[in-house]
Amino acid sequence: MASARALTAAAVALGASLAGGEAGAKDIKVGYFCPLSGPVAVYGNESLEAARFALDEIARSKMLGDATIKLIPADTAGNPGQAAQAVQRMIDADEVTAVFGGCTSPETAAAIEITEAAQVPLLSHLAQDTSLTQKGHKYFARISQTAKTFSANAAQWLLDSHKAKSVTILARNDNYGQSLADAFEARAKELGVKVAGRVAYEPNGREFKPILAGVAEAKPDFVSILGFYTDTGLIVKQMGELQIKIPTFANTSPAIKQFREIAGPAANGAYGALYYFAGSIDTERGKDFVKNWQAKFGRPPTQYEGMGYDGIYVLADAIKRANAAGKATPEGIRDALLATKDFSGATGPITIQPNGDVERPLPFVQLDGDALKLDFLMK
Amino acid sequence: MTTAPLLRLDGVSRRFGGLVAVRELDMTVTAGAIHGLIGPNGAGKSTAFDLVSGLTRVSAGTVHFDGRDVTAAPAERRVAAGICRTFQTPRLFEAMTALETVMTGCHRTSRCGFLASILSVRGKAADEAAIRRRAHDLLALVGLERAADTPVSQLSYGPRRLVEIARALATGPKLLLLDEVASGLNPVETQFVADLVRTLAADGLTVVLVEHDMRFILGICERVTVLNFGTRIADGTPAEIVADPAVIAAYLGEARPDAASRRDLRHAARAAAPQDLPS
Amino acid sequence: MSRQEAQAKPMAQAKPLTQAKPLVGALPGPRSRGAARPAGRAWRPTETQRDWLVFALVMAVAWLLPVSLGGFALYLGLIVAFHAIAALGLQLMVGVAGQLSLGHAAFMGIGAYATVILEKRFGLSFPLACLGAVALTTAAGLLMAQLIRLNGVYFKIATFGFGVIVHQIIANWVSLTGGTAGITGVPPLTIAGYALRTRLDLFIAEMVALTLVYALLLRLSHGRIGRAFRALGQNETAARSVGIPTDAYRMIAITLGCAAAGLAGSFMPHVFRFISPESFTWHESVVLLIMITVGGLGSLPGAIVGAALLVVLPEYLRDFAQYKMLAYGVLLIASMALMPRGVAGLLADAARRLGRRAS
Amino acid sequence: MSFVIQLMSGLAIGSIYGLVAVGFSMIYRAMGLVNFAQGDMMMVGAFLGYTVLATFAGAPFWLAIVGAMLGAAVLGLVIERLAFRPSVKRKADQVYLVLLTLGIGIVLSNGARLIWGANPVVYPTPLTHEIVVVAGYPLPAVYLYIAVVTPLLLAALHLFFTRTWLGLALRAAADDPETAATFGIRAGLTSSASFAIATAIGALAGVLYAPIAFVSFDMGAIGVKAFAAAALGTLGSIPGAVIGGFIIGLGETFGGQLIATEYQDSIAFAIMIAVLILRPTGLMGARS
Repeated sequence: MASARALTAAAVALGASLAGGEAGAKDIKVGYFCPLSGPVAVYGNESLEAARFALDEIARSKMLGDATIKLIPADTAGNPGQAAQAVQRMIDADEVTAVFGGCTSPETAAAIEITEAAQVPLLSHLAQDTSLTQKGHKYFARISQTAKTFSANAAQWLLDSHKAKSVTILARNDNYGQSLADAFEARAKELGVKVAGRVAYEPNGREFKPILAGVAEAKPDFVSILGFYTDTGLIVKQMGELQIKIPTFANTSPAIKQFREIAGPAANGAYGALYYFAGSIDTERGKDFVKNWQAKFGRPPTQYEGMGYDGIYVLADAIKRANAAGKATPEGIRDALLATKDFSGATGPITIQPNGDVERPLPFVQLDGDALKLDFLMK
Repeated sequence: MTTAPLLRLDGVSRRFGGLVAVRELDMTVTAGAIHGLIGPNGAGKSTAFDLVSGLTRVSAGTVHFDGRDVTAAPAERRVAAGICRTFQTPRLFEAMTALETVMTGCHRTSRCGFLASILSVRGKAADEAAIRRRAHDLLALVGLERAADTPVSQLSYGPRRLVEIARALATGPKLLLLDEVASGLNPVETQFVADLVRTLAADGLTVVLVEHDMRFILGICERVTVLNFGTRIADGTPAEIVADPAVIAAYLGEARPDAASRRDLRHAARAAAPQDLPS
Repeated sequence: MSRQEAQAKPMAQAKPLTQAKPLVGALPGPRSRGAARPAGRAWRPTETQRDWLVFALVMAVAWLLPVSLGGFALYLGLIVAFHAIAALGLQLMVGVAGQLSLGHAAFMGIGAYATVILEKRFGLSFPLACLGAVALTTAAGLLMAQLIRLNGVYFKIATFGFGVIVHQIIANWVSLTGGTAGITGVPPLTIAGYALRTRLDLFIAEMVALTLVYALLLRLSHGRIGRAFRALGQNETAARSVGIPTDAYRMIAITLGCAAAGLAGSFMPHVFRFISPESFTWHESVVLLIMITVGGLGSLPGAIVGAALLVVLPEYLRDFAQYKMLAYGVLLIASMALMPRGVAGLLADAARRLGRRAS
Repeated sequence: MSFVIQLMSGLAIGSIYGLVAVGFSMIYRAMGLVNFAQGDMMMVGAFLGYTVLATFAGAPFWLAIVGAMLGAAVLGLVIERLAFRPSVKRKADQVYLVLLTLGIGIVLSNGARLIWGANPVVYPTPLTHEIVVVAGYPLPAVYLYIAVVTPLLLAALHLFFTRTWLGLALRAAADDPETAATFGIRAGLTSSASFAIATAIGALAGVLYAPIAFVSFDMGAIGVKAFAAAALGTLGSIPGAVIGGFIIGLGETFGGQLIATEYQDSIAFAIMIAVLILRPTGLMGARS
């Protein structure tokens, strides 16, 4: 008897909570999914912080009039299955108008399967796998460059700025590293840069010297390390220990403090390319963002924070334009999103193409002591 | 009474690493007899039981049971042949009731296989009922019918030993190996066990007892084998044993037990069989 | 037969002994009082009947609750259902037969990938693909079961290694599995030409499988075979000493557990429409273990309750996502330290108390 | 050159696996327990060492070692008392205890993430980026510490287990708890002591490892391979743990280069499984 009553109570509670809380009439609900727990939680938590920072600004500036964006966060733990569950819930129970997030490509791929079916726009700020926009999805857009664009530009830069004739690729053995490496290798070959070797290393690897011994023997003009700052940092450190003096392209890592700490003195001179480099954006918008962020947090924003911040703004801008067109529906927002052109973001001008991919500048930087200096800005 | 040997060990040895737990043991157990196996701490008595029951493989020598060579047979095959044992510290299934524990002993004698267990309804029920009846009878035999539904984890030491004996009997053995069956029992319980063993033997079951309690052994056994440091030092009737100088020396020596050797031996045994951890 | 007859005699003769000196004087606990079974007491279900009663109750809730709530609850039902199938298999293997596996998610992975590849590459319909996937997982389970010749502790470590190896093969065999990018656009589950497009259709298919697996394992857990599994799980040496061929039973438990994981894996890509190696990591194996532990080690309905709890719980912990894994760890420790029989044990105790008050 | 680097590299990483494996083996020997939290105990130790170095600027490295070991020992006592004791008292069996250690590992790694953050930290000591050249091969300078401390640790453990009352008591209790109890060795004492010592050894490994790479809440993952090393060299055998560490370290390094680096983890476990199939109780186990 009691158990039956408890069961009914539980069912009612479940139903009530799934129906979602009270929402003001002018609330526009946007779901946010990213890893907030687990090994890659740092991306999700940093982006979330920045998204909330942006939302505060938007509310103060009355950018959307009386309406406010209500962000509904959910954790994916970096697991595609949990991402699917999280996004399905936003759509079914919270009835969000749009979904934002996706820090890793597999979790974004899982989310796309759901947002496409539900016809809800999904904007990712970090997912890079090229194939995400190659399947004819109608409701997906991103403000991060594809692995293909990013890597192909990197290969181009290698040839143009540094006249490299040969390169060795070391890539983290996961979706992130491998999709970057595929594009990099393909483009380098097209350009006639010799790929002296390509090695996939374990994401948890700690001892890279045997791999580096091979690099030292091949004597390429450049080493391209495509991975997270933890592993690129260790690789650069161990290159220093082995006295390998080949210039390195360390992906996005040089911007990250931890990379410099891990690699130590060997980090000096390492090159990188960034989604966002605070020093490369000389617009008022970009400077304001860095200044306001400094004021609140006492440190410059990281690239994930820059991307999270801009992602919300791009979405808010699309919602504003959809509102103006009298179509504040998921479909209307989708249309507006895909029509984003020369949006002046804190991280630079953003244009979204019809297939959902982004067009934006790519700054290449070099570490000079503890400071980053701009090496080349690829428009 | 028949004198045909039911169990015969010829030159059986067991080494754990560098330690020899049992050395070239010869031993013959007559069918229907109550046979004692005694010796000081670390003499290799329990190891000898492990070798006979097949829980440990012999390093050298042969074991014959009921006219067949069972040296290479695994434990479950030896149970099928009719050897069953209890342990120095009762090893029960702690989450089961006493009745269920005894029912596990009927595993070999019942026939309900995997397919039948899934598909057959009536056959399985009949099988279960038969097993249950038999287990009840055996519990009654050891005086525990009232404890049938008690979880064995709630039983005290004496009843736990008796449940283990009932479980062993459920396998339908010809040879029952009882490891220190009287240790930890009060005098009433000890007397009960002694009576039980005599009754079982009178009915044709052969019993081998490993025991510490000399009085218990000498009062119940027809023949006794004495081990010390893995080697047989005497074999004979209780009267012969108590008069044997080697036995007396071994037992006087026990006043200063060589604890280190025992510990080392058990340690080596554990390394060889880590699944037998205290849990 | 003849041996049983031979045994009957000594028993009959020995009986008088027991009347002479009953050893068990005052036994503690309610069980023994119940065992006295005074005349006129109401019908009490046997252990087996109770298990089937619970089966009916759990299955009724599992079928009806998601369907009646519909919407997202039904979607959660889809996720719970395949996890429950995997957890049931793991429960038999770990909770009942005591064969701890630390790589169970890998077997779900084999099932999931095999199903999708058979469907997409070879155009098989779901029943055939599922059959193939389960066969492959069973074979993989059988392969892992060969490791039982390692001693207990070593076997556990080896299962972990097995999981790592399977995960790496899935992630690195790019031409077959699509590598780390995973497989997108999984077609809807199709049975006999009928595509299960709606959630309800898929839920029914999964629940049929879950109900069958539960019933099958429940049948198997009763009687001689189930007793042998439990004996093995509680004390392997003692199980050997009563003539249970423990090696064979260990292998069967492991293989059955892995086969169930394969079946669960078969449904997973149809629920998510996407699979990637990230879903089959060591972390997921731990989550499966937490499911059966929180539900109650050794309890089949506990495995289902545990699966439901661990799928639904994050929905309530959304604001505390940062602390989720910490909460899982605490939950695992608490279940071990405070309620070793899990939620199933708590419910059983509650039901017993209730029953006693009612009678 | 390449061969020498592979060899040195394999030995270097192998020595780390071996150090963590010693903790595994020690707790197995003393309690018959497979402690899945050992890798995370190492992680906590590494963070404690970091806290020491970050709090007392310019503190010598040995102070980090001592501080981390003491802190970890206390943590081990707390874990034992809160999480472990109740289950041992209940005579829970192996499966429960192993799952319990899994839970402890999860709590430690996620607790550490909340305390020290999700981003990795690097020891603020010059040692982190110092290099020594051994036989023409440059090694992180901390390997000098490892080369000194590891033999000391092994000798100390050997003496502890063979010469001290507590060590003998631990062994006796693991071998035969009932007999040990009759000699007045309390089970609670032995399990507290085992946990404290094993956690301290884990912390030592963590502090020695930290300057080679970095410290992060998920670095306990390295414990998994250490675990393979301990199994390979027979659980409970302390020299076996070190030898197992070298075998796994060398095996995955050479195997990775020969076969494919992306299968490096698989190679480590395949080696372990292969050895265990040939020698079911590990290399140092008794022949059966």
